[in-house]
Amino acid sequence: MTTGPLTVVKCGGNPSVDSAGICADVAGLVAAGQSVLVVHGGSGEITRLAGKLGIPQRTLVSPDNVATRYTDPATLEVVVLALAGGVKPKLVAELSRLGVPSVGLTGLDGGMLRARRKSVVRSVVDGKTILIRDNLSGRLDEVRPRLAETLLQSGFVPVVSPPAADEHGHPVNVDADRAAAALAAALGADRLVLLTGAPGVLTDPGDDTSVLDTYEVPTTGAPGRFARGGMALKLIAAREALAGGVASVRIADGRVPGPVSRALAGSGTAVT
Amino acid sequence: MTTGPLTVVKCGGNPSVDSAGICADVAGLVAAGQSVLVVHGGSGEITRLAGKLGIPQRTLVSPDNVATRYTDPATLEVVVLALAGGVKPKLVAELSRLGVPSVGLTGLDGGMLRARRKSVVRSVVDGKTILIRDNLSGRLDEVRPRLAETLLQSGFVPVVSPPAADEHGHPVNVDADRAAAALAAALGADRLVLLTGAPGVLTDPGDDTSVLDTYEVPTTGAPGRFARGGMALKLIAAREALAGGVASVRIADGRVPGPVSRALAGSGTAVT
Amino acid sequence: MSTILACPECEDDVEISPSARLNEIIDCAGCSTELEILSLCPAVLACAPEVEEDWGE
Amino acid sequence: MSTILACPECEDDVEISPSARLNEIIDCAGCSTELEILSLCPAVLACAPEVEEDWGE
Ligand SMILES: [Zn+2]
Ligand SMILES: [Zn+2]
Repeated sequence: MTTGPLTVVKCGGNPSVDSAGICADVAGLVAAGQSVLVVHGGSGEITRLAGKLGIPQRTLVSPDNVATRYTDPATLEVVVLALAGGVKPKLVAELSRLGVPSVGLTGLDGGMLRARRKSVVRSVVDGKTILIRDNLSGRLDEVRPRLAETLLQSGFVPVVSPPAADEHGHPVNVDADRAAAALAAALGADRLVLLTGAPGVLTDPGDDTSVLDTYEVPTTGAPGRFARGGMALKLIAAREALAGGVASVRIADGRVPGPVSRALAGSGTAVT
Repeated sequence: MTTGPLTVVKCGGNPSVDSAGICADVAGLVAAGQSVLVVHGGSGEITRLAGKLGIPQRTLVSPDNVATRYTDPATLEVVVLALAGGVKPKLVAELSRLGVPSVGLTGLDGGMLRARRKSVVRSVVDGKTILIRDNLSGRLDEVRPRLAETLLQSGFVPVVSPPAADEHGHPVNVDADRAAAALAAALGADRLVLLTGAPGVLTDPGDDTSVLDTYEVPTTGAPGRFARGGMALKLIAAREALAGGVASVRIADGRVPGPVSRALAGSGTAVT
Repeated sequence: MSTILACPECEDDVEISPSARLNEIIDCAGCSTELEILSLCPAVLACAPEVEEDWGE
Repeated sequence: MSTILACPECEDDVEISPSARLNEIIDCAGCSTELEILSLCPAVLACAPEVEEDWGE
């Protein structure tokens, strides 16, 4: 049984994020008596595997300029293969080699992540706004924390990723940052660390020195003028975690040594 | 918490085995207050995915005529993708739709299955016996049952497959039937049901009516004259489960409706 | 050549340009309703389904 | 043409046939030791590593 603070760590996705460093950091926290739940994406591995399997990848760009993966049925199969069969076993094996008993899970396990499929989404193509209806992605609407709680109480580190289950029990893709936020809120986590391929929230996306110490995200609507692409979703995730009672939410650099402990020590951007 | 008898069910592997029927049967057992752990292979899915990815598949045939998959590094990656990312999420989603809270695991999770990599194996090629050294398969030498116990005690159905971890924490392929036997023994299971694409142990492999009600497997050495190919490994697995204290071990037909309940009611072959 | 259809909401003329795409959203100049091009040949318009802006609120 | 080597165990002649394969196991007629062909050109023999028959005992 661990009784220390619970930290939820979300790691990429982005191939530049150093998963070995993250695992070593998680091992340090666990050795210090803390509880950790890891959430991961895997866009690089999804793209790589889709390429090998000859499945074309398309991106949806919302009218608000947020880019997401177009998840048709063939792509959803690749998403699950890459996350559950590629990225996750490597993270579990790495944690295990470091002496951390970890357990790989998707949102399907224990009915942990439930989503409502978005029946229609808008995408901007050649300047035109088009409605897309066969996109198998969803919006999280329920977290059932019992499985993760059971594992955390027994000293295991859950390693969680999409997909979630829709209302019919079928897999749907969900945003991994928002899944991390929802899990952090449902589990009463003390801290959420969203690791990314940048030093934090930047005022100028092309300038790594423009990182903000703190960023107050608007309580409604689009997440502010600094937010573009993936960072917009991270800020929405951060806002959801804060609204769900997570006291500390940071967006920090996943490319540095010791990324989790650096973030917990104050690097990156505190979202308030 | 469930307190009923624990049944370990191993399902194929063989595409002819009806996984929807197995899941429905498992749901019935769980609803009746019993505990179930499912172990699965996925040779059909591995072969399909290897074909799509252009990775050639070879078979090792031991001097004793037991055929196993030649698992070079590229094939091991496909094995993990197919089992953890393909077969397992489908089983978990199906069980979940039937109201059974299940959790997909590999032997890496919680350090559950530990194997010693076979540094050298013998294979018969064109009548010659050749030594193979880059085969990433192993022989189970330790089961750490705590994760599965934790989940079973909390009412979850673990859905387990290879790989296992070798002594360095790297994934290695192991035989799923023998993994099922080892888990059944380590968990003190009451019953082990090995489902297959045949009605049981056959005296004539070409004649489905030649099924034996009981088969007494020799306590050492090759598993007897009826044993060929995959059935030899099943009989070895059965023997290991019996030696490990599992009271009832059956090899039964996975292709029929209600395969688990039929097996528990006495169909197939009781191995003694 | 553009096609002219009546807005299903206000019956004003709505112009479908030759470069329009299936499932494209266009705004009616008369009533500002968002319309979806359900079919191109023949051109068919309908009020677009509401799509939540998924800001997580 | 076959190659003749000495058995590393008993020094009896062991014949390597032209169709021999790398890592093939052959038995020494003299001492029954299992030998592995470690190299074909030049032919090199060594005692084969013991391989457990994995019957799970
Ligand atoms: Zn109008
Ligand atoms: Zn000799």
